[in-house]
Amino acid sequence: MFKRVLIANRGEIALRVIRACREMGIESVAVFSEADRESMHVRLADRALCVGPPRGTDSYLKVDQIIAAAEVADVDAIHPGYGFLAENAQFNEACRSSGFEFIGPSPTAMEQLGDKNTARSMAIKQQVPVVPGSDGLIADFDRAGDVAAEIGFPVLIKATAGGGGKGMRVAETPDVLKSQLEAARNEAMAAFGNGGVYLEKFVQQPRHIEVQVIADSHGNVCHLFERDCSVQRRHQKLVEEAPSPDLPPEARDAICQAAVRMIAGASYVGAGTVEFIVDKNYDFYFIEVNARIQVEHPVSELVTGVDLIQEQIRVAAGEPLSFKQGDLVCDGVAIECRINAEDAARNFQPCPGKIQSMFAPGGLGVRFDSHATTGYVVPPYYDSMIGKLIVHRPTRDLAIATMKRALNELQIDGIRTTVPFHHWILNDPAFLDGSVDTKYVDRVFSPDVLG
Amino acid sequence: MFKRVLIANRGEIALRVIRACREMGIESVAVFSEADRESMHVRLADRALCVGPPRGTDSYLKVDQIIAAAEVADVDAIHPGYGFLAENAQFNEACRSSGFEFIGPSPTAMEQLGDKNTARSMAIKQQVPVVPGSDGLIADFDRAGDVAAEIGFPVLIKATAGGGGKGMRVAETPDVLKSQLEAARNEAMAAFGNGGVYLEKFVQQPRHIEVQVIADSHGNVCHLFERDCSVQRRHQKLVEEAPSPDLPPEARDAICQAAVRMIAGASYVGAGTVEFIVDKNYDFYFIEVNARIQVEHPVSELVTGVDLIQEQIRVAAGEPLSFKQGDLVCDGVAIECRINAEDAARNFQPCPGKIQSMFAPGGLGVRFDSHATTGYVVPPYYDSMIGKLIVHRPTRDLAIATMKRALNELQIDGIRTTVPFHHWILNDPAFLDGSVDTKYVDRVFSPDVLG
Amino acid sequence: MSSDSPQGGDVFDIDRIRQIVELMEQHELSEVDLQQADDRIRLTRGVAVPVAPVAQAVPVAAPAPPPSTPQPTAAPAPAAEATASGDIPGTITINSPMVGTFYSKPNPESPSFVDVGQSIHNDTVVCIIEAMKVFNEIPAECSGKVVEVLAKDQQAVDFGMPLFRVQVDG
Amino acid sequence: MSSDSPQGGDVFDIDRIRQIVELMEQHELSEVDLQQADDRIRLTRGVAVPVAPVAQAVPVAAPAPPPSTPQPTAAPAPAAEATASGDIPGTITINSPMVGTFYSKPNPESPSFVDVGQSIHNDTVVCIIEAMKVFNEIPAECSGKVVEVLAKDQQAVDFGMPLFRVQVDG
Repeated sequence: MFKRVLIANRGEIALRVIRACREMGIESVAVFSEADRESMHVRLADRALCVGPPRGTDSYLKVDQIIAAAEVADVDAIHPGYGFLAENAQFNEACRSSGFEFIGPSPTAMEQLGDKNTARSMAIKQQVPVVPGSDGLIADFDRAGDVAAEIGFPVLIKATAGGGGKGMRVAETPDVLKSQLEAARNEAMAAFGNGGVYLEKFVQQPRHIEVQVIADSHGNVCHLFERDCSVQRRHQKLVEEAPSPDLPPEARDAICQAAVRMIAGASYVGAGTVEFIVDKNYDFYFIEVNARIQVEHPVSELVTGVDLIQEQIRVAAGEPLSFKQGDLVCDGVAIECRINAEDAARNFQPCPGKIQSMFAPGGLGVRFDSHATTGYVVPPYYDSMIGKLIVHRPTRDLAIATMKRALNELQIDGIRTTVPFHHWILNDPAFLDGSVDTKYVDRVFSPDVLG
Repeated sequence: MFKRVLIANRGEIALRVIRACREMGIESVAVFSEADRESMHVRLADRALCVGPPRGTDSYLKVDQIIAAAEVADVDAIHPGYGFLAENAQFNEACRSSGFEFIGPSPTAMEQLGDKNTARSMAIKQQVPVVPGSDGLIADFDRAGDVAAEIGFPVLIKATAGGGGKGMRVAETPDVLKSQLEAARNEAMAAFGNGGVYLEKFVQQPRHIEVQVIADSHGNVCHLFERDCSVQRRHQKLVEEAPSPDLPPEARDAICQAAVRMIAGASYVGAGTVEFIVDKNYDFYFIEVNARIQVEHPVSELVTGVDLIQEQIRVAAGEPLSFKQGDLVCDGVAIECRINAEDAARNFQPCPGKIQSMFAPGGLGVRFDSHATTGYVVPPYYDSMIGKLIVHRPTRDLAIATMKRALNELQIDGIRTTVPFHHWILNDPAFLDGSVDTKYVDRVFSPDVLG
Repeated sequence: MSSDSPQGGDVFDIDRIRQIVELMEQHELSEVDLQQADDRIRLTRGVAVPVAPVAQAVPVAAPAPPPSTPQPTAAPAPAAEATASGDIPGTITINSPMVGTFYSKPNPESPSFVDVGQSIHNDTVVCIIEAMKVFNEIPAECSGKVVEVLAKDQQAVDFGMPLFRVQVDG
Repeated sequence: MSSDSPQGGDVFDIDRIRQIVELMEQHELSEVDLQQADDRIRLTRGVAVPVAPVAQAVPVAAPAPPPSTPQPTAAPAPAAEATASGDIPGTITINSPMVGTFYSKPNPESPSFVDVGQSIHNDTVVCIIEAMKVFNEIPAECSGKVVEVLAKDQQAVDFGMPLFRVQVDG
């Protein structure tokens, strides 16, 4: 097992990895930018090294500085967390070639799954249903017209290098196909320096359901059941839960098995998430694989009792998973609310600043993962998430009641947060009866609905 | 169900009851002394009323003021928490005669079980093993000599009205029996105004094992398995866990069944704890019944998933328990460490004062029940507990690793706490192999063992 | 001293600071924070007193007024003992000695026990507080003139709540 | 003293600060915070500096240190750009522009790049920092006289860590 691990990240996920390391008896080494000098991950790590000025591009994204820190701290492995360099195959490669284990899949697996087209072909190869569409990129407009006609309008135009909704366009009818195609191409070129786009069937009112998987180097591939992340605003997840409130057992089995096939076919070692969209008939379509640990991993941890970060470290060290698929049951219901320093009433604009006072919720069934505390200053340089409030109770009704109570108890003075949004969604009829789709918030939410 | 409940307590237990009320949609009314004006239970309750000056005898123990508060707030019921008036049958009676449901057993049950002698006879009647000894009080010394000779030395002399070790004496040999008897009598008279004492067999190196029970008014009596509270210093519990690390399944079944018989025989409605001492042969002897919720109830909640406070409220409102005995399994291991504002290095002397800064631990398997936060001032007037750190993991090894991690993460600056003691005990070989008895800490602990 | 400056003089004037500090020691103030326009003098001393920290840590949610204004609520008020109240100089408040319901008059028909402007003495009954069916007559326990009635008839009151503001004699 | 200046004189007037500090010690003040227009003097005593965990969580400790208590660790140090350091007036520190291993000499046999007392200029190489097998020569980027070497040979250094203290020219 590793003796010392460097965490190439910040905030709550850095804290999360430090916790796993400490429980495993592994020394943790934090890196930080000058903006995070006083941050909790710096205080709680066994050692911390400053890797640059506040801006992410000058610190947490500086591969040479991270590797240099790993060298001077003499670590065995590097955990990338999520975001920053987590899915950067070059960084992954750089770690390994510098003699550090990268806690995640191989650069090859990461690259293949990172490219939507390659991933799609792999899915088809594994009999994992994909959204009908153009197999491969759309070179010219005529081809686009044929494919669109074949799979039927409305069609979705997606950038091959895209993500988070960028370079994505819907063509409702043939006459707007060309203009939307151009728009998507330009957006993709600007955002990713790659104008390659493809077409696919536009699934209306889809649910976002993803399956947590983890594989070791001994041929074990296990799933930890699904997460429903349909509560999204402009493609940004805000609430995640496990299990999905609206998925028949057969559908769940099928989707989890498909996820396992997908990973098993990718010679993949580590934790990952296979994302699907699910339509009203519970037909599901593969979207992409996230080759990293995700923000919402705790809901899967709570319903299974598995510590995913510890398992990540274990399999990266060449050890087998500490459990078998048959050991896992999905126990109770877990819900996570992302607490972001954003003003829900003002278009979710970020609200960095100093937390004048804070009280963290406690009690039965409540887990609060956060690096924030009284006096903490939320820096303006990074994403605005300051904590994750997660509950786990025997039933969904109890979980929702506990989450409302905990949101009420969480007191953060000095900055605005997404708590008011969560109070709204947790009382929304569609959420309560589990019928929210990924466009629901964009359709229904407006500042007026906030108390 | 009740519309509004008054909580006749303070600190973390007041917060705990407020949490249960909020999740059940019941309004909570807090009472507070002037010393607790800024306390979290005052902030989080739906309403709060000041009932007097700081000293407990002038506020939280003032029956007329508590009842008056219940009247002006127009509540349906009163939850006493633990300590203060929780086991005061007169208060219990006063609540009911003033038209408020008392969330706890009837005054009669409370009185009978509160008197050690009566409780002992009830136990014998229910075939619950008791420590061999004098049936009834010891009137004169000759009787004492006979009984002692019969049950064999060493014998324990206990005050019938006693508790917490007061009025308790061990006579190792016949020659010290008389002097110890006098000493116990005088101590009991001084402490409780009742010099009545009795004799019993002195069980050496006993474990303290207690069973959580709860009964409704529909004839259901359930147990939530046992708690092992053998880690005590001068009869004060410091660490509690469930299940006991050292109890064979048959012994556990027998002890839980005995507890259920004890409660079933007492026409008891509400939550309670039946305390036993267990010797090396796993023979167990009934000690007493605590007719209230206890500090350590969370460990039983975590291994069963049952919210004990909500069930207390439910049965007090005349509803049946929300579960049946058959629904309960003891899942995983839960451990609680009491975080007291005490200096373990200085004979555990209380350290009231201002918490300059505090960080509450989070992460998988961690529950922190506390009313304290940065800036909170621990008042000198009440007991010194400022929080309960509780962990729940699939195995005892994982639970211990998580607890050590969480203790390290819990940062309280400005006052001294029992955290250093917990770091010691969690690394102690006897604790690790589960062989700690109730005298272990008193025998082994000294300030030098602290890092 | 400040005649030369409209800003209230040089805030860095050591003599004045010394005087303030001595005042702080004498009266065991934990903090002094004076500002006028752009000028400001803020001094804190020793460890904060129990009331202040919580208010500092929880500026928004704290029900108590800011530290600078003394809070009658936080003033120890055993029984109906009148307590000093700084926001109106020369006045004190009569605080409730118990939780209960405040009655300003012996019965709905009759006039109030006391009205604004009325002179009261130690044993003047100022109101009744009903608790547990018992009607407790509350004596003034101070003497002076009632300048304000702070509680409404039949309002629920708790321990230490100000009921009357009194202009003390002399 | 401040009659000549409407701003209350030179905020950095040592004599005056000494007088205030004497007052603080004498009277156990934990903090003094004076400001006038743009001028401000803020002194805290007893409480830990932002390096200690305590201060990090308490509201007082913003990431940027208060002007009166400078701490080189928190000083923004982009690249090898020298930054002002107040605890020794007239000196600045040369901070590490990267994470790596500090070498005071080109190779074990040869003498140090710079020694105490030596004059340096913008392009004087003061040390090598090795990162990822690359040996980076670090230029002084300031000119003056080296008064202290703050890092040990072959010591691990991180971004912004002070390496040399320099008495600046002029």
